[in-house]
Amino acid sequence: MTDDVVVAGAGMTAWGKWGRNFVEYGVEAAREALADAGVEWTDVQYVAGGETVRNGYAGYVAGSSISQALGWNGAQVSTSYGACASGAQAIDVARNRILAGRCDVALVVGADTTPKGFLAPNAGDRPDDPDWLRFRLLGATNPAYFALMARRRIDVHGAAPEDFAQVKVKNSKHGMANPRARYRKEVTVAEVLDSPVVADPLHLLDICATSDGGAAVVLTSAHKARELGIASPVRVRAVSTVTPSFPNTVIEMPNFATDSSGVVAPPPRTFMDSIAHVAYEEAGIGPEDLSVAEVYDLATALELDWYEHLGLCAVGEAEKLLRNGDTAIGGRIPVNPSGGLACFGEAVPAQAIAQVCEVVWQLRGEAGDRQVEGAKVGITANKGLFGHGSSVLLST
Amino acid sequence: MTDDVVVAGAGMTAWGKWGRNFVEYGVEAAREALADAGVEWTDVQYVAGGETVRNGYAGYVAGSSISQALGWNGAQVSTSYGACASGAQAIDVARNRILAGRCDVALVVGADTTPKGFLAPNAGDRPDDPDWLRFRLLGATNPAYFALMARRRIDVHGAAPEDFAQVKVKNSKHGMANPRARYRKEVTVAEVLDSPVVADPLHLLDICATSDGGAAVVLTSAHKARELGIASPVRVRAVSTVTPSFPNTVIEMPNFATDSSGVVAPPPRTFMDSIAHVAYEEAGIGPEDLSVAEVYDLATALELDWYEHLGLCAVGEAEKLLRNGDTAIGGRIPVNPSGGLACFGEAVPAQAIAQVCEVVWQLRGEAGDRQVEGAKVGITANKGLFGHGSSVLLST
Amino acid sequence: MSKARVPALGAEGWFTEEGGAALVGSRCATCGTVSFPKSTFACPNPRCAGTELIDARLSATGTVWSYTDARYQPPPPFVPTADPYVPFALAAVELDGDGLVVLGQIVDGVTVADLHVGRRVELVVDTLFADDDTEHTIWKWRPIPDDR
Amino acid sequence: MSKARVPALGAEGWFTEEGGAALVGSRCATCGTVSFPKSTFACPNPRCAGTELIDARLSATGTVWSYTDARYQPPPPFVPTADPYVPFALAAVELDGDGLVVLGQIVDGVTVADLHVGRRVELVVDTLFADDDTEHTIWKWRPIPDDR
Ligand SMILES: [Zn+2]
Ligand SMILES: [Zn+2]
Repeated sequence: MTDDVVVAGAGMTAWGKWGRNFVEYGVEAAREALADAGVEWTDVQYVAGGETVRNGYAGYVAGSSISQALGWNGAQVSTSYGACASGAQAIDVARNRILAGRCDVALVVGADTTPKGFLAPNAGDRPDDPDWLRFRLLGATNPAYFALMARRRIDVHGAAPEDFAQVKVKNSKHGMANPRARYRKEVTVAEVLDSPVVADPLHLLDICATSDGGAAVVLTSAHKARELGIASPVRVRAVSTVTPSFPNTVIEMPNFATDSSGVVAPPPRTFMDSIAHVAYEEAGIGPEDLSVAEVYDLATALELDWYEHLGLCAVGEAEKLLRNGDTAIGGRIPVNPSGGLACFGEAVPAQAIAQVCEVVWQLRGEAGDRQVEGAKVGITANKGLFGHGSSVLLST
Repeated sequence: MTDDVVVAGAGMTAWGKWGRNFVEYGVEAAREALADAGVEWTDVQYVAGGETVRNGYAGYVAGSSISQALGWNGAQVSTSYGACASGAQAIDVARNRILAGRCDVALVVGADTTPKGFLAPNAGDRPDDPDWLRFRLLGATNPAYFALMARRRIDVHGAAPEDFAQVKVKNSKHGMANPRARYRKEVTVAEVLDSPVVADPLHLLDICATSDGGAAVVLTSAHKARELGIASPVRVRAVSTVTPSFPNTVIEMPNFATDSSGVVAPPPRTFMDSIAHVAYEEAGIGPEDLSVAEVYDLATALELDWYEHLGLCAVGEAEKLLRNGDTAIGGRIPVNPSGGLACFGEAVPAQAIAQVCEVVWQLRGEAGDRQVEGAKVGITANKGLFGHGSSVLLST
Repeated sequence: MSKARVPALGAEGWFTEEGGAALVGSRCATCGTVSFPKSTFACPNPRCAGTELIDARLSATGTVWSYTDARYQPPPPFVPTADPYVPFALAAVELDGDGLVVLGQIVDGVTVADLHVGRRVELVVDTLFADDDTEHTIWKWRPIPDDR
Repeated sequence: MSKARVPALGAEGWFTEEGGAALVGSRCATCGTVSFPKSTFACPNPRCAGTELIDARLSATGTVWSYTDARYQPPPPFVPTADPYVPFALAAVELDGDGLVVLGQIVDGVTVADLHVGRRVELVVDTLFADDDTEHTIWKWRPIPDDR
């Protein structure tokens, strides 16, 4: 193993809904990250792309498509897919390559153009495909799965729809200070509760939109960063792309059922708990060391789940943490200072990279009016379909 | 960097056209590779999947889908896509993780179920997608692109359709000794030339079919292989997943045009030449050291191109090499002792892994009646859409 | 003329009406692990190499683990049954004794207001949608009266 | 009534008939690199950060780099123009002076037997397929008589 891998540069488009080709967002983000690192594109030895499955063949090979648009430079390439974890997989792949000593400058990039409305499967009858089947046989959209978790918080932990709305209120406040956010407007609890219910108990304003956007980071060896004159780069301390352990007893999108715990007892840690745990173990860092977290608020209630899965509080205590203001900027452990998905909307293969960009800016002290004072350690966490979760742990 | 990465186990289904779920082929291949390595599935720390874009969402996340079918074991995961290079990308990703010291047992697996006839884009109008456009605007199928290269060999290098047919004759002979091959039947030059022309100058029997199949390898650190009691495992000496350098002056599927060399002169080495070159450079091994090669004979004529791109002979000399019998088993440098795509048909995300399986069996001396005597060094090479090429170099 | 009743495309063999409505999962002959939908070629228990998977009738009753509804019409391949669209409820139900949670629509006329985590429900086979000559059937959950 | 003639879906702005048939690519204002189809937001030269890309009329003549034909009807989204299907030829053509090779169908009536590497061809705008009220047009290559 060589020395540390660091984030030498970060870049990100503004998130929105413009319908441009996804490659364009990828190029814009990549160029910003390269400029930030002070690296020429022609000096990049490896490109790790996050795939988009909604943009034809070019999306399947996003690493290559974006490389071609930047101008073929003879780099080696990969494209990774893991639903919402795609960007973190790409970071992991590039980081390993640097740690292996097989390159010292890598570009990680993801970008998406998303349709309006619910994310839905591609056309055609595909009764072999669980993602097709859940729409056909159940009418179970993504928000339906989010809502099942939200309802558990209410019936089991005593949460109230007002708590969920408060997550949106907090994140919309954060996002007002983020020039890249798509929605930059203060939202009130009443506005959330007055918005139409999409999937009980979740309102339209509880659920994130789908957006267009691109994000990129330039990863280098610590040695290379010194050569580039980067004095104290943000270090990648751990990446987790862990899968569940059998039996996974919490229902996963797009499944019809959980595993059965009838024969094998559930593992000591749930899948969601294991995502950050694996990152903590790799880095020798614990939740008590965190300054800031970016987590996947696909729905407001899921942000509360993450507080517990990250170990920021005990199970059932998330609402208390939120009500105390602990997770707002200025609080004990600010969550989603970027404004989160609430203010961005989701651009699948870019989102996990965008989370890392935000943590990098926070740890560098470059987050402007949304700066978490003295941030030293930050974590990202996300979760997608089919047992994909990921987490990236960064520190100064 | 830790010590070498080795192939501790290899597994592969028989290739065919059964229409089973792709996951099933992946599980079968994985279990064979694990048994071959003497590794329990629950001891696998990392799964690198090769993606299939033709099997719904489960195919996009093949690493995860196959892990789930084997039973969630809490491994970390990735899924890679790079058209025909997908399997090699997955090998590269897993190898780097081991070299980085982040795991010592990884499973690499790819599997596909393919439709009948020409590979074609998914349904729906997608005028932004070059792969959609080439069908709509040109009617340019995959064989059309293969045929452009074949025609060059005839008009520029003096090849004859009989030479292409001889590639099929050679590979069909090789494949007769391969129990996993789909087609195990001797083919004559006359049969090839009498088969209908699909894309002039290529006949139906010049072009590979699409197949169902799965392939897997277990990669470990050399240290771990010793622990497992594997005395002299095959070593992975290099993996190349290189992209072109601008300007790429040979037309790539599915493009409409090449880059222009009007302003920037072409690079010293063509893209196709660079694929193996990068692997040779990494390993410090040259074409003169090779005992065996598995190359992508999507069409017979393309195997001849590969002889030159791998440096087995000078440009324009491939037909001579073939006519001399140098590339048949028993010759100087046998190519496609497995029978190649001619006998297997293509199962996209499995194919590059299957090539590695064959080289492993050859280097172990386990290839039975198709054994290349004394094989010590082997290379694989393949090429897919959008500037994806890959090569894996292995040695005893 | 009454319409043919067939399981909806993709759900063939997933449930039965013989001997009362029930889901049909699989049970591994080696380790006994149950799954739904059926595992068809490999046991989902990672420590079991079993490949003999036997059809297994699952418990037709259970307890609501969580629930929600679909206030807006889901996108295709969902097939709407009424125009304008009528919302339906969904529940994830912990089956009695099988150690797993199964998602399903709730029968018509029952809304989230009638549900709570812990509510007892039973399985029925019902119409998912109909076309000219066929009723496409699916399993649904129905609250058990007097067993809240 | 004559049908409207419009470029086929996806090929809008890819070619012109004004001043004679020609492909329209892009030229980078910074380094002069030409591309086809147009680069719209980034120059394909990796050492150039140019983003100003100007429409550029490409040479309408060139030399066959290679060629083939499609003896079987390609799958959708290809739209056949005759039933039964009639094969067509394809050529990759090195444009005069632009340093790039462009693929295109060969006009009807010309087969691979009429072609060879090095054959001189010129660009025409022709019908790709037609529907009730529209001819969908595309560029094609046509051998230049007396210039073999
Ligand atoms: Zn079992
Ligand atoms: Zn330029």
